[in-house]
Amino acid sequence: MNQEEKISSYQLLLLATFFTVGSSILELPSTLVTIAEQDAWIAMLLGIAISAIMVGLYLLLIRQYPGKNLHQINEAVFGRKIGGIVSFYLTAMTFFLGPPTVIYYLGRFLSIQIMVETPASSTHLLYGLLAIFAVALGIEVIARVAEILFPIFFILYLGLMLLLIPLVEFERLQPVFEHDFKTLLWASIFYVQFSCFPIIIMLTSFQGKVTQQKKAPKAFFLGNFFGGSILFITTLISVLVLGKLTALFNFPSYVLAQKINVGDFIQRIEMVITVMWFITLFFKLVLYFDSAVVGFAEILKIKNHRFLVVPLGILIIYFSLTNFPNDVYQLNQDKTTWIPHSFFLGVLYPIVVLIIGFVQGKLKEKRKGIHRPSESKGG
Amino acid sequence: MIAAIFIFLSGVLVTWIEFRRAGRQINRKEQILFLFILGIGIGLSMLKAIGVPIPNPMDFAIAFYHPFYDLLIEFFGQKGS
Amino acid sequence: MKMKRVLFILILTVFCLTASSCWSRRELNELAIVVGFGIDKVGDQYQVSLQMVNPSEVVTQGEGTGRTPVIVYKEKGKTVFEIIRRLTTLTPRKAFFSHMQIMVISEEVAREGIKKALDFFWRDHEIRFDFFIVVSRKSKAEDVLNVLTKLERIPSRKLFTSLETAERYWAPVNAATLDKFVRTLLAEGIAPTLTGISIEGDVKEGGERENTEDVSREVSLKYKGIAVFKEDRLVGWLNEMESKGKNYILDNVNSTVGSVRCPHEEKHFTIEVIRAKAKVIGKVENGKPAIYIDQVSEANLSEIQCSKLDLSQPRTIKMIESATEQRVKNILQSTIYAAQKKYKTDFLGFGEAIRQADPEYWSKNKQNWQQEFVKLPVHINVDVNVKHTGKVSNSFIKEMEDSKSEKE
Amino acid sequence: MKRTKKGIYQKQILSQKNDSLFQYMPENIQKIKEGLGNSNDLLIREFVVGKEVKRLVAIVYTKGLADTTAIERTIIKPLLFEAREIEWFEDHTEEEILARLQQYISTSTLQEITTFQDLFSAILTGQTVILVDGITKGLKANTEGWESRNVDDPTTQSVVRGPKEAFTENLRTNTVLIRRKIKSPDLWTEKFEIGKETKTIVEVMYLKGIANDKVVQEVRNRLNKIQIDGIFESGQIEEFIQDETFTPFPTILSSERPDTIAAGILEGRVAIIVDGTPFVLLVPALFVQFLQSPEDYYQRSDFGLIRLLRYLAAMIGLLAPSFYIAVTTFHQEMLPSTLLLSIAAQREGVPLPAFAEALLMEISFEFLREAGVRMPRTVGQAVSIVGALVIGQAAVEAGIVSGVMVIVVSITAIANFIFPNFNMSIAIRLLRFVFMAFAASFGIFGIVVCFIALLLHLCSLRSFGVPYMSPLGPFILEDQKDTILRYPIWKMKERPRLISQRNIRRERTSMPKPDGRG
Repeated sequence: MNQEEKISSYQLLLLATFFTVGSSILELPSTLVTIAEQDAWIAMLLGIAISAIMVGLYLLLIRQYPGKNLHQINEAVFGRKIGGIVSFYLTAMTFFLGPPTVIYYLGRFLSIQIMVETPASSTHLLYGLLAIFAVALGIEVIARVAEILFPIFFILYLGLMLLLIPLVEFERLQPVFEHDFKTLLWASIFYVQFSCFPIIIMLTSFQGKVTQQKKAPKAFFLGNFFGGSILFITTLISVLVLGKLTALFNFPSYVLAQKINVGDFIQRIEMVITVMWFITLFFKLVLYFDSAVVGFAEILKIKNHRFLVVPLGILIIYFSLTNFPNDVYQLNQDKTTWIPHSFFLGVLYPIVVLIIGFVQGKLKEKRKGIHRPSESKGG
Repeated sequence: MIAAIFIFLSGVLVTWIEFRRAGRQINRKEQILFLFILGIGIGLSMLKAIGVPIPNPMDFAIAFYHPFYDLLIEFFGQKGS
Repeated sequence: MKMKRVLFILILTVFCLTASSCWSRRELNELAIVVGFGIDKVGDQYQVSLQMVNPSEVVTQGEGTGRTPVIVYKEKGKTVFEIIRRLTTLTPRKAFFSHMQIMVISEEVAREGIKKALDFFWRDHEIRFDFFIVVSRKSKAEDVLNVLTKLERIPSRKLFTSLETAERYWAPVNAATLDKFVRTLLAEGIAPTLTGISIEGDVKEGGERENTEDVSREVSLKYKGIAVFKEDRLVGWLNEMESKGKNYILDNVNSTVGSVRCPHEEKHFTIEVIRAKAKVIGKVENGKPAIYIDQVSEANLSEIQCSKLDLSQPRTIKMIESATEQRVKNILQSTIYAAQKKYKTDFLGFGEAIRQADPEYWSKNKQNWQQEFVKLPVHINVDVNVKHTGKVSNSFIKEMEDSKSEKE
Repeated sequence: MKRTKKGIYQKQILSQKNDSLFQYMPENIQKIKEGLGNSNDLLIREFVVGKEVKRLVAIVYTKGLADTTAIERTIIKPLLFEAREIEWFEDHTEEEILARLQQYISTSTLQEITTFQDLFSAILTGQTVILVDGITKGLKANTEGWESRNVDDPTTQSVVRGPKEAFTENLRTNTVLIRRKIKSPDLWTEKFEIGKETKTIVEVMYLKGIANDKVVQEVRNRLNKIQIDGIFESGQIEEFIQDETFTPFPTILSSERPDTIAAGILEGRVAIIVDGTPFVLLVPALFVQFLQSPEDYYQRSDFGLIRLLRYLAAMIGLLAPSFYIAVTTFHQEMLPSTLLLSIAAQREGVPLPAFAEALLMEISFEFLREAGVRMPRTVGQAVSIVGALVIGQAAVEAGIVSGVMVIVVSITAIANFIFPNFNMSIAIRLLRFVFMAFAASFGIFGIVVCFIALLLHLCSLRSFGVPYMSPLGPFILEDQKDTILRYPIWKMKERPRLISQRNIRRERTSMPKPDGRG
């Protein structure tokens, strides 16, 4: 019944936006300001530029292998065995490091800021079950939910940012360019590692399912760019309003929302940003999860991938509860494992695939050119 | 202990529901895979609920990736941040 | 397709299991809403006093039961949070801090340094950053919280709103929220300031209920002066004039009123500042730092006692303007004197201005900024524009004097 | 035009009645009487007809179902008087005999029947059967005419401005009401007979060329699959043919307003009219349709903004109590200080936790509402007075619930009455309790999780192949003109995209300008 899942390019754009915004909308400004202080927004611009280049690279991948998902590309490039190993490494590692961390973020936020006494296991379980429910229904339904939630998200976001404008003080940006390029680049890595490199795994979810195949790359690119812009504005506003204090908070955007007070009427609305964050986090989790399910099904050669949803979902919930004994461990782990992993996944891997694919293509052309010039469809 | 029993029961429930739902559409390979992965998840959760210390796989991941991270740090010349 | 249904039921069952405990639930009538917070020093321990609201006394459709609208609890201990939790042995309900209005720090604690006491507020999730911090001058924070007020039933609420209004219409106060305070504490080249509060009248009588009933009873709370800090330690107090100058320089003035002596006579006129804009510009010329202060304000003439000024003449406005400018300049200079000579602390943010102008110079010299600051040349430029003269032009006082002189 | 579709099961059940008619009249009459168990309302009358050669002719009909005066005028009278002049001959074939007889009977339709099955179903639908001795064929004449209600005001979906007629229990009246609105030859109907015992007539109506053929075929298939002994209301049909059973949301629109149905048909939807109920079904139905009132199209288009109000009401009706619970038990910091104090003051002394308080109030309100609907109209008023007193004043004064809770419950209740369609308000009512439970255990987080789950569920629904949440998700820009807002009618140039995939243009002019104004 659900064999023919189709999503439109507009839906793809929204999914990419949500994936990019992800957990970052609440936490990213803090990390950026810690490293680049008042120049955080420049680091963010740099990050957007880097992610534009990287996503451009992924688009090359799409163009070279139209309609194929990540694992089918692997098979085409590396052959069946090595391709399988590469696919398995990428999928398993991303599955192990990605979705549990996303749930952990949620649990951490809830137990620090909102519901201190509630044990993590219950919130993790609830969110995990929601994700299982979503992935079981399939990417098509998720995309539709994205379409309905996006206007809500966007209106809330715009409203928050507009309400914060009276609190802006431009002196907080000075001195501009206090930090050197290397520091800014290092800061921008904290954006791209969450929002740009891992977005390559979305290729597993949507490749071959977009109705207008031609518009897909553009939508994918724009979605990432749009999400980046949202994060850029958030970072800029938190620097302008909170200044260096941003670095001291775990959740600066939450503090930003706390500061809003318009005529003693619109006040205490920090729940709005929480709700927005729940939404973006949900999509990030679900997209990771879905790509993992599709990926494992592809590797294990299973036709009906719905079958893997519940067991893998239970594993995600388990990992989210046990992977991180405490916050400091998690922060440390985030840097030491996720940054290299996202480098492998989002930089090294596509470049290698592109180069090998290019060489293979060249070789094939040569061979064909000599022996059978008529056959041009193969490969 | 009660938690472990509950986890086990929910595992059984999930299996029952899934198999009933899919009916004869499932082949053997899928069944085995399903039970295998579910077994890992449920088993680990039960052990955790009982209080058996389980090594954290994240430690291995950190050990695996640390050299690469050090490389990056060296490249950017950032310390401790 | 059935999958969805089953999963939905599964979620429901899970929630049923979890719902039975509802860990983080706190009913409204199980909360003690804290509105005021006071920190004192007793021996080498902190003493925390919490002012809690008695809701049914505050919101009364019928008649109250005659109890006081607020209750103050106090307790001693080593750290703030420890004290707060120990207070549960005293209070019937758990304290709830999200609606705190004011935090009073006693002068004694402030002189010793307040950063130790503040970390809890920075860390706890219930605390928001919209309450004001004040320093109680010459009295204990506990006593300040004990005073019952007349117009507003909740004293802390009174303190909050009156500080808010005072900041808007009367310059010499400094409404500092926690985040603002910590920001200045952290920033290089600027020192924090807080408003002072003092009790007028007999401290003992303030807490009695009669204080809210007797019209003539004179125990009340009043904002007085601004406390100047060096790092997190209080070093001294600014008087009204210096406070005003401080707010002028830091561009905190929304609207204020000042009286200026009339030219050629011992009478005064009052200027109401409508808009004020100040800019502190740092410059480093030939390796020497200097500060330029540009102060522009728009003002109305709101009261005039002078008899020799003819308001129908444009010349007179010029005179008034230059007299006012001189006055403002004096105010600013007195503040700068207080900063550089009296207390030797950079609460005016001159260091920040230099840093923004020349980060390189700043990073080289920030170690010995203290010495640099004291001898920093400050150039002041004041510009006052008088716009309106109220409903009338010449005062009836002048008309009277004129007609008198005509008769004579 | 009438094509009777009979299911296989019908044939099996009627096998013993499925024999062809006998030649000998008394045998026939015997069989009819046995078949109907000598029912009292069966009427059989015999005549002798013919000039030279006389033949026995019998008419059979059911009292009450058939229009007796019409039978007397069009069948009995001609047979008694004019038909005496018929000249029969012994060697006439059966066709000739019937042909001669037909010339005298003046009903509008007259069809031949050959089997007892035809005979019984004719009698039981109010037709009159004419049998002639000596031949194995009979005639049936349409003489249906039973008591029915007149076309009346709609009672469940009333409007201030707009047509004031509603469907009745009579199928024919209903099709007429629709045909009078759409006078197009493309308006086709198909007849189905559903119900082993009730033999309810169900007609499917659509605009050929505009309705999606796939949807029409799907409707046919699903109707044909129904095997049940009886159908009394379109709701039963609805339950058989809807896509998803276990959902609180209606995926088929039912309306008693001919204009709503006609407008739906014009958009390319398919109407299903069931005999015996004034509620006509319309498929495919989308979520947004349930928040649209026909009046939206009759009032000025800028008043289409009122639709926004309904979306707001849907949100309030769904979320208000849960939001109250979440805020007062988990997120007290969200309330402004003064508001918090006044709520706290009211809750002072209330013995129940907010969740129990809300549950108590909501449930007692639901009791009141249900009682108000079911009560005889004369007692209804007493209920509402008692309810207002109990729920409102007394509960607050007794200190069992807080005043704010009463306000929340009342707002929720009023918001729930705003829906133009009753089905949707039942769905919202049900889900409200789920939301309340989640809010009580997880606060705002629970509400958000529940809301996302609800959206997931809604987005996974389909109504006859059309995604339920379209045109919101999948988002269709062109259809937004008639979703949350209503554009001026001359701007809505196209039919809903997913409903009719052919013949999309409505072919309207652009903004009409009064003469002489350029």
